[in-house]
Amino acid sequence: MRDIETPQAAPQTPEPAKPSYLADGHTVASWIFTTDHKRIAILYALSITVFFFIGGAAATLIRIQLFTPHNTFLTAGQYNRLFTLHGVVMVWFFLVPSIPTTLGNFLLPLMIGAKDVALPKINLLSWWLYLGGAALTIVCLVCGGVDTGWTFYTPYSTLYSNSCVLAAAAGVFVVGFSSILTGVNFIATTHMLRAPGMTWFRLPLFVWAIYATSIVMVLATPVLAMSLLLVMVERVFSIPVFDPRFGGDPLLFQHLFWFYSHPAVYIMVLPAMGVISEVIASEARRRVFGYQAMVYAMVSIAIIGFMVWGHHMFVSGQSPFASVVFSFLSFIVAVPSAIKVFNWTATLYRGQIRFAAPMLYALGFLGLFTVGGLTGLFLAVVPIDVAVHDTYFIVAHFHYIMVGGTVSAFFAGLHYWWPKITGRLYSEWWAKFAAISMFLGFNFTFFPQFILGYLGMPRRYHQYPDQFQIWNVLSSSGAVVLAVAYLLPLAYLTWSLFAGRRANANPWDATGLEWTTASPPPRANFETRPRVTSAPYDYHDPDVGPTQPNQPPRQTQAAE
Amino acid sequence: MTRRELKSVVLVPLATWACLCLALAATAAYAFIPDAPIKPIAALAIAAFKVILIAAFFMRLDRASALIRLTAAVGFLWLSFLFIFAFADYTMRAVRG
Amino acid sequence: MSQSAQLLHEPWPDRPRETEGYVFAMWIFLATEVLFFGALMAFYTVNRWAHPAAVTQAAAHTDFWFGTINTAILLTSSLTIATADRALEHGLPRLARLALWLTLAFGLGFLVTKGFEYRKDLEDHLWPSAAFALHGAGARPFWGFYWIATAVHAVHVTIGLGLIGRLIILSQRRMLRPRQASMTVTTLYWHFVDVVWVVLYALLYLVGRP
Amino acid sequence: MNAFYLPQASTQAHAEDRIFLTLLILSGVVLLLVLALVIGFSIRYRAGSKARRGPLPAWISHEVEIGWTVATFFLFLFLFWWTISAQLRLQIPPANAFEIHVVAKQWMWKVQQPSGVREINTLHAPAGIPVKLVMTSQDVIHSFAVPAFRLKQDVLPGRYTEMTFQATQPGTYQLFCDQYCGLDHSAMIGKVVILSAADYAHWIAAQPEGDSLAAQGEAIFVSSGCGGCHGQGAAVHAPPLEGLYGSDVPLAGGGFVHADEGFLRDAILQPRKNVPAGYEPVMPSFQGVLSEDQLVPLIAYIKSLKAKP
Ligand code: HEA
Ligand code: HEA
Ligand code: HEC
Ligand code: CUA
Ligand SMILES: [Cu+2]
Repeated sequence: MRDIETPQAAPQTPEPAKPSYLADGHTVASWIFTTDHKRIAILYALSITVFFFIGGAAATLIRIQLFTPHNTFLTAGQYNRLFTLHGVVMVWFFLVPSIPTTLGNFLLPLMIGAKDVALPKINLLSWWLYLGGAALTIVCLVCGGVDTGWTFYTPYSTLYSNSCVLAAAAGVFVVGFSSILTGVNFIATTHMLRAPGMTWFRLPLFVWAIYATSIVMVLATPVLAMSLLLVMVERVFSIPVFDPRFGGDPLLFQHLFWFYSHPAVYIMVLPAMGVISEVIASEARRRVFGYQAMVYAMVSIAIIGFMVWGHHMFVSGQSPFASVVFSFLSFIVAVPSAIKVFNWTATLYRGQIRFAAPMLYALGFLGLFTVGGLTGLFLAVVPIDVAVHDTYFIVAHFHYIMVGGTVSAFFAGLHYWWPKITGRLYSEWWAKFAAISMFLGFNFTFFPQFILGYLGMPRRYHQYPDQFQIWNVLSSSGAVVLAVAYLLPLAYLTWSLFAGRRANANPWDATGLEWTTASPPPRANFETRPRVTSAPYDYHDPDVGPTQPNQPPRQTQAAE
Repeated sequence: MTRRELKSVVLVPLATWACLCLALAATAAYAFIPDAPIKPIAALAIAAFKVILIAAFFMRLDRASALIRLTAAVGFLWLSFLFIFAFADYTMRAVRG
Repeated sequence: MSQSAQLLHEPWPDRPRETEGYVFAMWIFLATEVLFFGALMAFYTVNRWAHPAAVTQAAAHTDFWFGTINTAILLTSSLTIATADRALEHGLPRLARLALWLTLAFGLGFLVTKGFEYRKDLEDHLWPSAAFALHGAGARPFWGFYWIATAVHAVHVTIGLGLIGRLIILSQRRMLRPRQASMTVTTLYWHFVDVVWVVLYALLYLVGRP
Repeated sequence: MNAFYLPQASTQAHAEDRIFLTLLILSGVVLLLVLALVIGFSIRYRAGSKARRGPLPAWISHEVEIGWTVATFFLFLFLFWWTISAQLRLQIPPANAFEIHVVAKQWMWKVQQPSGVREINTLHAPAGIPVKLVMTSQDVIHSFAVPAFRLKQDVLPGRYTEMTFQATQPGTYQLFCDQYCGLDHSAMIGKVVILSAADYAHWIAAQPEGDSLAAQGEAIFVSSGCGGCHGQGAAVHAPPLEGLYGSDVPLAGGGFVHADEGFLRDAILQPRKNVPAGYEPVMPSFQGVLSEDQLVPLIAYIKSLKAKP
C-alpha cells in the first residue's frame, strides 16, 4: 500500500537499481490491496489457476463417469451438477479472465509505455469483484451445486431446477461486472496512456487484441447480467418473464444469453490471437506479415461477432429465416479468422525460426484453432447443425478452440513472458515436453468426440447407449494424458521461481517496450518515460530480411 | 457573475430544463387525447427528443470530443444489433417457408 | 504522501489528462449501462409485440400522476446537478454545493414518491404473483417488467445519491476543485439515470391512456 | 447401431451427408495446406538454415493479402449459398404430410397417432411419405432427435414446433432427447420404428380398438363445455368452428391471422390474444384446465370439422 511504497526521490534522477515490483512491499496487505497492475495480474493468475484446477477436477470426474456406458460412479444428479460446474467455472472463472486479466493486466501498460492502467483502483475492485463472484460460486457448490448447464436455459432454470441456481447466477452476475470494469479500464488505458510516439499502428498486436476484447466485454457482458438478473427474479419472486403460461417466451432468454455468449467466445479467443502474434514474430525473427490486416481482422471479429448469435438456435424454434441470416453472418465472421491463420503462416516464411517452448505452444494453437474453427464452419451450415446440434460434435468443436486454442495460447504467453514477470527462467526441456504432451493428449481426448458427435451421441448425458463406448474410452484415456500435461507446468514453473536461473531484461531478443525495462520490472515500470520511434516487430531491415540466426532486433523502439 | 458564467451556469441548463418540461407536458397531454394517431410512436419520439436534450446540453455532448461522442453512440448502435437481429426472428416466426 | 511519490505512481502525466480519462471511462461505462437496460427493454418490446392489447390494458393500471411527477422531479434534479457541475467549473463552489444539496433532495424525493407509488400498486394487487389483479397473457410480464425496471432504476438512483453525498462531503471539506473528475463523472451518471427514466416513463405510464 | 456407422434413413440424411462430406474434404484440404506450409516453413527456415531470405517486395504482401481475403470471402459466400439453398429446399413442408403428435415431458415422449393410438417412447411411422411431427412440451424444453435421420427439433412448452421427415428405409432407429431437460435427460430415449406403408396399416389395425384422435377430441369438446357456446343454438354469440382450420380469420383489431395449430392452441389457452372480428371477448381461458394431452385430440377434432356446404 501507499505508505509502504518506497519513498523515492524525484524521478528525474534515474537510479539504476530500483527494486522490482515484487520487492516493493512484502505484507499480505501490500498484495491484496495493491493498485499495481503487475501485482493485480499475479493475484488474478493465482485465482484463475485455482479455478482451472476446480474445473479440471470436474472434467476428470466427468471423464471417469463416461468411461463405461452405464457407469454408476456418479448419479445423474451429481453428473449434471458437475458438467454445469465445469462449464461455469471454466468459462467465467477461468477462460474469460485468463489472458486479459493476467497477461493483459501485466503487459498492457508495459507495452504502451505507461506507468499503470488508467484506473488502478478500479482494477483492484475488478479483482475483488472476481473474488466475490468466486465466493458465491463456492457457496453454490457447498449448497449442493447447480444443474442447469452453463447456459441456464429457461424454463428449466427458473421453474424446474431443484438446485442452487440463485447463487450460481449471482456469482456469474458479479464476475460479469468484474469483467466489465476490466474492459472499461483497458479501453481507457489504451486511448489515454500511450507513450509519446506510440501511434495506433505502432501498437503491438497483443495490445490491439486486448483492446478489441475489452470492447466486446463492455458491450456484451451487461446483456448477460440482465438475462441472469431476469432468471433470478423469475425464480425467486415468481414474476413471469420467460414463462410461456403467462405469455412469456423462453426463446427470449436464449436470444439474450447468446447475444452475450457468442461475443464471449471472441473474448476468449482474441487475446489468444494477440499472444500468438507476439510469440510467432519473436520466434520467427520476422515482422508480422500483414500487420494492418491483422488489426482490421481483430476489430471486425469484435464487431461482426455480435451479429451471429442465432447460430446457437438453429433448432430452437427460431424462425428459419432468421437462421438464414445468422448462418450467413457466421460465415462472414470466419473470414477475418482465416486471414489471421494465413498471416501467421506467412510470417514464418523466410524467418529464422527458433523452437523454444512458447513457439511449440503457439504452433499447437495454430493447428488446433484451425481444426476448431473449421468445424465451427460446419456448424454454421444449417443442415449440418440440425444433425449435430447438442451432440459431442459441439463439445469437440469448442474444446478445440477454447482448450486447444486459447489454453495453449495462454501457456505460450505464460512461458514467453514468464522471465519478464518473475525474473526467472524455467526448464526449457520440461516446458517443451509439456507442450508436446499437451498437444498429443488434447487430440487424443477430443478428436474422438467429433466422431461421437457425428454418430449422434448427445451431450450432457450421464449414461449412453453401448455403441458409443469405444470412442468414450479413447477420450477418457486421452484425458489422463492431458491432466498430467497440465500438472507439469504447475511443477516446473513453481520450481523455477525458487531455483530457476535469473533472466536478463530481454531473454528472447524481442522487440516491444516491455523488454526494455528490467525483469521483473520496477514498480513504476520504466525508469524514464519511453518514446517510440518506429513500427512494432522491427526484427530486421525490411529490405533485407532476417539474415542471421539470433540477430538482435534493431533498437529503434526503446527508451529514450 | 460574468455574462459568460451566467450563460453557462444558469441560462443554458435552465433553458434545457424548460424544454424538457415542455416536452413532458406535451407527451403527457398527447397520451390523453382519445384516439390520437401513432400514440406509441409519438411517446417514444418525444422520449428520444428528451434524451437528446439531456445528452447534448446536460451531459455536454454539444462540445465533447469526437471520441466521447462516438462512445456515447456506440452503446445505442450495439443495442440496435440486439433489437434488429432478435426481431429478425420474432417478426418472421409466423411466416411459413 | 509526497507530491513526487504521487507523480511516480499515478499513471497520469497531468490533471487535465486525468479528468479527460475519467470522463472517457465513465462514458464507456454508460455504454455498458445502455446495453444493460437495453436488454431489459428488449423483454418489454417482445412482450408488447406479442400481446399488444393485453399490454395496453395492463399499462392502464400504472399510476399516471406518480409517474409524471417523478419524471418532473428527476428532470429538475438533472437541472440542479448540471448547474453544480458548471458552477464548479467556473469556480463557484458555493453555488455548486447548494445545487448538490438540491439534487440530493430531489433524488430522495423521487425515491419517496416511488415508495408511495409502490404501496398503491401493492394495494391494487399489481404484484404479478398469485393474487394478481389482471388477466390475459402478457399482463403479468408487463407488470413484471414494471417492477424489475423500476427497482433496478431505483438502485441506480440510490448509487447516484451515494455519489452525490460523497461530493457534498468533499465540498464541505473544500476538497472539490474546479474541473474535478469526480464531479463531472457523477453528473454524467446522474443524467444517465434520468435518461433511463425518461424512456421508462414513455414505456410504462403513457401506454393505455384513454 | 454400431460404433462406426450411422445409417442414412431419411431423405434429409442423404442431403446432409452430401454437404458434410463436401465440407469435410474441403476443410481437410485447407487444413493440410496450412499444416504443410507451417511444417514446411518450419523446416526450411529454421534458425541458421541455408535457405535464402531475401527481401519481400512490398507489393507481394499486399497482393497476397488481398488475394486470400477475397478468395476466402467468395469461397464462404459460395458455401453459404450452396448449403442454404439445400436447406431451404428441405424445409418447405409438403402440403399433405402425415401428421403425428408428440408431447414431451420430463422424461418421456408421448406419441398420439392420428388413428388415436397412443405410444410412449416409441414412434411408429410409415416409410416413403412425408411425416410431420407436431410437438409440444408440458414442462421444460426438450429436443426430438433422430441421428439416423440427421434431424432434430427443440420441443417447447406453450408452443407447437414441427419437424418433417421422409424416411427411406424401414427399420428401428434411436430417438434421443438432445436438449438438457433435468435429472433424467439421458434416460429420455426411445425409438422410431419405420414400417412400410402396408406394415404400418397392419400395425395400426392390430392395436386395441380405440377411438380416433378426432373422436377422442369430440368427447373432450363435449365434456369441457365448448359446445355450450360454440354448439348449434347456443345462447352465447361465439364463432362457429367448422372450416376454421386453415382459413384466414379476420381479427377485431384489424388484420388477419392464419388459423393453424398454434392459433387454435392460443384461442383455447389465451383467448384474448386473437379475438375474431364481430365477437365479444368472453371466452374463458382453458389454461390449466386442459392438459397438453387433451389439447392434442381437441385440436385434432376442431381440425376435422369441415365447413358446412
Ligand atoms: C473461443 C471460443 C469459440 C470460438 C472462437 C468459436 C468460433 C466459431 N464458432 Fe463456436 N462455439 C463455442 C466456442 C467458440 N466458437 C462454444 C463454447 C460453443 C457451444 C456453446 C454451448 O452450446 O455450450 C460453440 C458453438 C458453436 C455453434 C453452435 C452449435 C450448436 O450448438 O448447434 C456454431 C454454429 O454455427 C459455432 C460456429 C462457430 C464459428 C463459425 C466460429 C468461427 O469464428 C471460426 C472461424 C475460424 C476458422 C474458420 C478457422 C480458420 C480459417 C481458415 C484456416 C480458413 C480457411 C478455411 C476455409 C477456406 C474453409 N460455434
Ligand atoms: C475454458 C473452457 C474449458 C476447458 C479448459 C475445458 C476442459 C476440459 N473439458 Fe470441458 N467444457 C467446457 C469448457 C471447458 N472445458 C464447457 C463450457 C462445457 C459445456 C458445459 C455444459 O454443457 O454446460 C464443457 C463440457 C465438457 C464435457 C461434456 C459434458 C457433457 O456434455 O456431458 C466434457 C466431456 O468430456 C468435457 C471435458 C473436458 C476435459 C477432459 C477438459 C480438460 O482439458 C481439462 C484438463 C485439466 C485437468 C484434468 C486439470 C488437472 C487437474 C487434476 C488432474 C486434478 C484432479 C483432481 C481430482 C480428480 C480430485 N468438458
Ligand atoms: C363462454 C362461452 C365459450 C366457451 C365455453 C368456449 N368458447 Fe370458444 N369462443 C367463445 C367466443 C365468444 C369466441 C370469440 C371471441 C373470443 O375469442 O373470446 C370464441 C373463440 C373460439 C375460437 C377461435 C375461433 C375463431 O374463429 O377465431 C376457438 C378455436 C374456440 N373458441 C374454441 C373453443 C374450445 C375448444 C372450447 C372448449 C374447450 C371453447 N371454445 C369454449 C366462447 C366460448
Ligand atoms: Cu428431455 Cu432432455
Ligand atoms: Cu457462437
